Amino acid sequence: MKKLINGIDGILSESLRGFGAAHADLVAVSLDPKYVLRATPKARGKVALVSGGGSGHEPLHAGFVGAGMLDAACPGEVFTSPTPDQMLAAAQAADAGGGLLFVVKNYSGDVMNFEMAAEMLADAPGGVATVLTNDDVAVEDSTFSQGRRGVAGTVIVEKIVGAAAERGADLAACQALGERVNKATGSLGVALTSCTVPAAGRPTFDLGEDEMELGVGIHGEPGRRRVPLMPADEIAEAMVSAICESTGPKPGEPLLLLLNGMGASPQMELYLMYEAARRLCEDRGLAVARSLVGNYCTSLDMAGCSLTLTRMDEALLDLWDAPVHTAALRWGM
Amino acid sequence: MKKLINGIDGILSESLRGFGAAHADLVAVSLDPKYVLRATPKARGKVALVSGGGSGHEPLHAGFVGAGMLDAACPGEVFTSPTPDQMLAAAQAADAGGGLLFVVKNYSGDVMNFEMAAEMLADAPGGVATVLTNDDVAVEDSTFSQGRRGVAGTVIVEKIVGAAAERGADLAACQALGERVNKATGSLGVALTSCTVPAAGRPTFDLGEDEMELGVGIHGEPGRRRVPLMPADEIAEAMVSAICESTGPKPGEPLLLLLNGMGASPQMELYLMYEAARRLCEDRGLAVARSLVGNYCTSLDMAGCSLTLTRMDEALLDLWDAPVHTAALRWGM
Amino acid sequence: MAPDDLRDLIARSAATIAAHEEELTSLDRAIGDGDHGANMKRGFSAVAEQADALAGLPLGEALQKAGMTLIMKVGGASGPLYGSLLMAMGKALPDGGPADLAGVAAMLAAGVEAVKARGKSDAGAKTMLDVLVPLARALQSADAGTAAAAAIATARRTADEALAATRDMKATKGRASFLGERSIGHLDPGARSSALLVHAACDFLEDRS
Amino acid sequence: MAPDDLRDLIARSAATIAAHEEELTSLDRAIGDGDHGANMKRGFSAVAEQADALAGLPLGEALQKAGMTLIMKVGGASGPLYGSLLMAMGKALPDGGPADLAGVAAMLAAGVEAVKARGKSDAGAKTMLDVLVPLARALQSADAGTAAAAAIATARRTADEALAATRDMKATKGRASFLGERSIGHLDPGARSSALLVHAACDFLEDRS
Ligand SMILES: Nc1ncnc2c1ncn2[C@@H]1O[C@H](COP(=O)(O)OP(=O)(O)O)[C@@H](O)[C@H]1O
Ligand SMILES: Nc1ncnc2c1ncn2[C@@H]1O[C@H](COP(=O)(O)OP(=O)(O)O)[C@@H](O)[C@H]1O
Ligand SMILES: [Mg+2]
Ligand SMILES: [Mg+2]
Ligand SMILES: [Mg+2]
Ligand SMILES: [Mg+2]
Repeated sequence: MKKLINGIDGILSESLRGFGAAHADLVAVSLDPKYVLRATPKARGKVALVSGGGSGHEPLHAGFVGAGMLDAACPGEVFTSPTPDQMLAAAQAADAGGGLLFVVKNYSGDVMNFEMAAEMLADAPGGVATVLTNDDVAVEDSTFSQGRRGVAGTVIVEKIVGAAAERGADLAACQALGERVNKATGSLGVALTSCTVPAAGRPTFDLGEDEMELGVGIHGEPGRRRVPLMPADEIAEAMVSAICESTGPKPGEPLLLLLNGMGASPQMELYLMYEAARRLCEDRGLAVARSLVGNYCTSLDMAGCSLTLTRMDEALLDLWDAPVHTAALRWGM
Repeated sequence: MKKLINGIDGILSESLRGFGAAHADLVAVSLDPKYVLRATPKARGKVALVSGGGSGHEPLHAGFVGAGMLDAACPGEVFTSPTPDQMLAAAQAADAGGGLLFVVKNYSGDVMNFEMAAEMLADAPGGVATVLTNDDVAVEDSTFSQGRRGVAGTVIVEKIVGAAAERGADLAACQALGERVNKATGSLGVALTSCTVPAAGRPTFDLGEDEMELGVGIHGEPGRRRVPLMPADEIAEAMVSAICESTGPKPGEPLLLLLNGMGASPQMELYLMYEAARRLCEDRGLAVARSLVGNYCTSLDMAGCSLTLTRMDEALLDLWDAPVHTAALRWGM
Repeated sequence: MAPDDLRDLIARSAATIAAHEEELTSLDRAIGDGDHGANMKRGFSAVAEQADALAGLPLGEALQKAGMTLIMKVGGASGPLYGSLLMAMGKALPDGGPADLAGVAAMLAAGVEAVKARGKSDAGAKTMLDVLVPLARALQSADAGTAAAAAIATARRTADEALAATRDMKATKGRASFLGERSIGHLDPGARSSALLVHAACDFLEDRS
Repeated sequence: MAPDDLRDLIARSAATIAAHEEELTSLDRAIGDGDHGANMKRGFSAVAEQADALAGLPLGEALQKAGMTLIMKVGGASGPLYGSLLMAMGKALPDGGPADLAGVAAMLAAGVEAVKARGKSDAGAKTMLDVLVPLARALQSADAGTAAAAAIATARRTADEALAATRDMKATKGRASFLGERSIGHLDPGARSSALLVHAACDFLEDRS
């Protein structure tokens, strides 16, 4: 394993310290317990958004803390849900009196830890609500099981709900909006190489030189199937069709297209994949109204990418376009 | 070799098409000859900045085309200088009558091709001038040889000169400013893994599981020496000391610190390296006044990073802070 | 429980987790995300560091405090689950500790219910509950007069068999559920860590008696 | 030169480059950036595609046009350099082609000067000039009466020896110069492609005579 680190134990703290120093205008970083807070708190009475999850998916979530998006983020150990004490401290620091909204990716660990934090915060004056994201269409959706994973679509939920909260939407409205966006969103990922968790010291899975994992999770969880390496156009077709089958966008409906890098794939390849996916959407009569290309929800040093499509409408487009100023996403301010 | 591509030949065009579609508000893309142009031309009479180089370093240069930075960029084949016809077409399209400034990384190929383009443009009304960047302190500087390579410091030159051009500085002033910033800038890179050029199909160099290349170039050129894998703090120390030895920043002088990812290193590691470098600068009494952390001048899928330090002053800080709106760098607008 | 005994139990638990960190991680790499070993080690090291403070407490309080430590230090799925297990066991404990086998069984059953509630889960989903539920059932259905040695043997055998049975299950909860059919053929990492802890407790009881 | 002859020369040049693409790339991987094979192949394929058009032109014009094609299609260092070489050779060509060996030598010398000027370089820097300069010198110093076969043999031997000599040189120009001492011990890729082209031209001349 080759990584730019000093030792396994310090990775998260050292990296967070750097993040805080590099973005001191945007965030304040607490190291014990670990959380990242907006440097300038939002106006009193507004809903505060708190998210978090295992580290290794950067810029998710800390890179999205700032005006118009998250108020706080709790980074766990690499690929491990953060703990309730982090969430509690982050929520209390971010609370502006208008209620707290947790944005949680649907993994047992994250769900349970945020649930415990919500229980501990039960008497917060503005209330506590949670939006679970589960946009990964690689996994079968079922109420009898864990259901689908939350992946890159989480970025879209955080952006759109963050904009609504900034505009003063109340807790119930923010929660309902988050659920609506999540439902309108589908993602599918593909890995060309495995990630390597620092503490594990070796790749999470082995892929042959001519293989790829279709439907991979952002922790290197196996996906739908291991298949021979496919050309970019075929990968894009597999992604677009799986997502459309799941979320059923209608011709003419505006789409948000996020082509997300898993961490180690060059930008050239991401834009090439974006182009392939965009063309396939337009071939289906779907209108790509907004686009985002880059590393937004990564899996450490995994090579590969994911495609996310969100069915938008005028109101959602307006919230997407609303000003945002975070380390990883910035426009309009 | 595992890449998200259809075939070797189409990579550049397909990727550029995607880049153009994803950033249609910012750029217009020409595919024959290949260049990327600001969508909204700058005001008449101002200096137009044109850069370019081999592809595979994205977002450099196309990601920096837009208001406040480059007016056009010419992407060559992967790691191969673009050709004079591209530069000619890009320059003619970008020319606003105030002269043309080429920003060229110091590689024989780039230098010669831009030189030929400059010769062909000799009678452009506003004149043509060139700034060569050669910030890589890994290479010995000498007028009897090719001299040093241009690497990530090029981003800083393009940003600062782009701001000055936007404000109306004339061609001679822009050229002098570019040379001043280049001289005030030093960089050193380190590779943990080799990049793989698509057409070559295999890694450019072989590194043992416990080795790294100190002073690597952004094309996978070997560096100062191959050394055993070092902890992050030692890598940072090697970088900071090599750069300071070369550019000699004075205590108290404001520094711009760019911690640049080579392409495949996770953000966690980049922020950790940033933190280590920042601390070492401060230990030396140097003030880190501005910071940039991320993938800005990459080497395809290489794991590793580079550190760039620029000695700033009030005027340079002001130009650095000036509004910029490109695909890869945006603030103030 | 005497302070030294509790210290011993904690040390044995932490030691078995540390000794099997690699194994737990590699099981989790196969059908999860490869951190179960690190997670469990982080949690049980933290509990071990508190051993002196815990040893001074009544067993019920000590269990609750250890559970809270797991919750605050582990994260992931196993943190809240093992934390809830210990906290509920501690709460269910009658003053003065469990009087007999039935008391132990009741305490464990209370813990298992808490895990089910926290995990919105039950046996059959290829999780730690596939060790914990059969274990609690076996202890609860044991005759009142069962000798300690026999009860210990039952606990060990039940845990081993239950762990082995997770191999052929299809996961429907936790991270392994994302694999669907592909989760079949692997032991569940949480079931393995549960079995390890059962063995540690049995070893402790055996050596004490 | 007869149209068929020029077509033949172009085809031989393009074929030898294509056949050695891998080798050129791997030399460039060692002390450069691993694209010399691809660059040369791209350029010479483009020239080969124009073979019919070029064959219809007087040799001087054909050389200039081929040079311009290399400049516009190759990029990198080798594009402008080989492009300048051919353009200058074409310009230096007397009407009706070179009359004798001295004419060929003069034409080559003019090309070499253009490469030096474009590359701000000279022999000794471990580049293609370390083949081109000795070659031009050998042809220029040959007796006026040298037989074609002997001149061809001299050209081949000079190119081979000059290429081999680049191995022990330290690069001071081009990408390999960034390696300093570490550039020693490898053949220069551009010197290798120059030698290949010399051989192609010699084969052509030999078979024609
Ligand atoms: N909902 C659940 N109910 C019961 N046990 C669960 C549940 N989710 C996960 N587990 C258990 O947790 C184990 C994984 O723990 P761990 O790897 O530490 O956490 P994570 O899955 O968050 O990485 C699984 O092997 C399984 O036994
Ligand atoms: N300044 C120069 N003068 C003469 N030849 C040069 C010069 N720079 C590079 N070369 C030649 O070009 C060759 C490399 O060509 P190529 O790999 O196609 O371009 P690049 O170096 O831009 O990738 C070198 O091996 C060397 O022979
Ligand atoms: Mg985990
Ligand atoms: Mg090159
Ligand atoms: Mg796990
Ligand atoms: Mg080369």
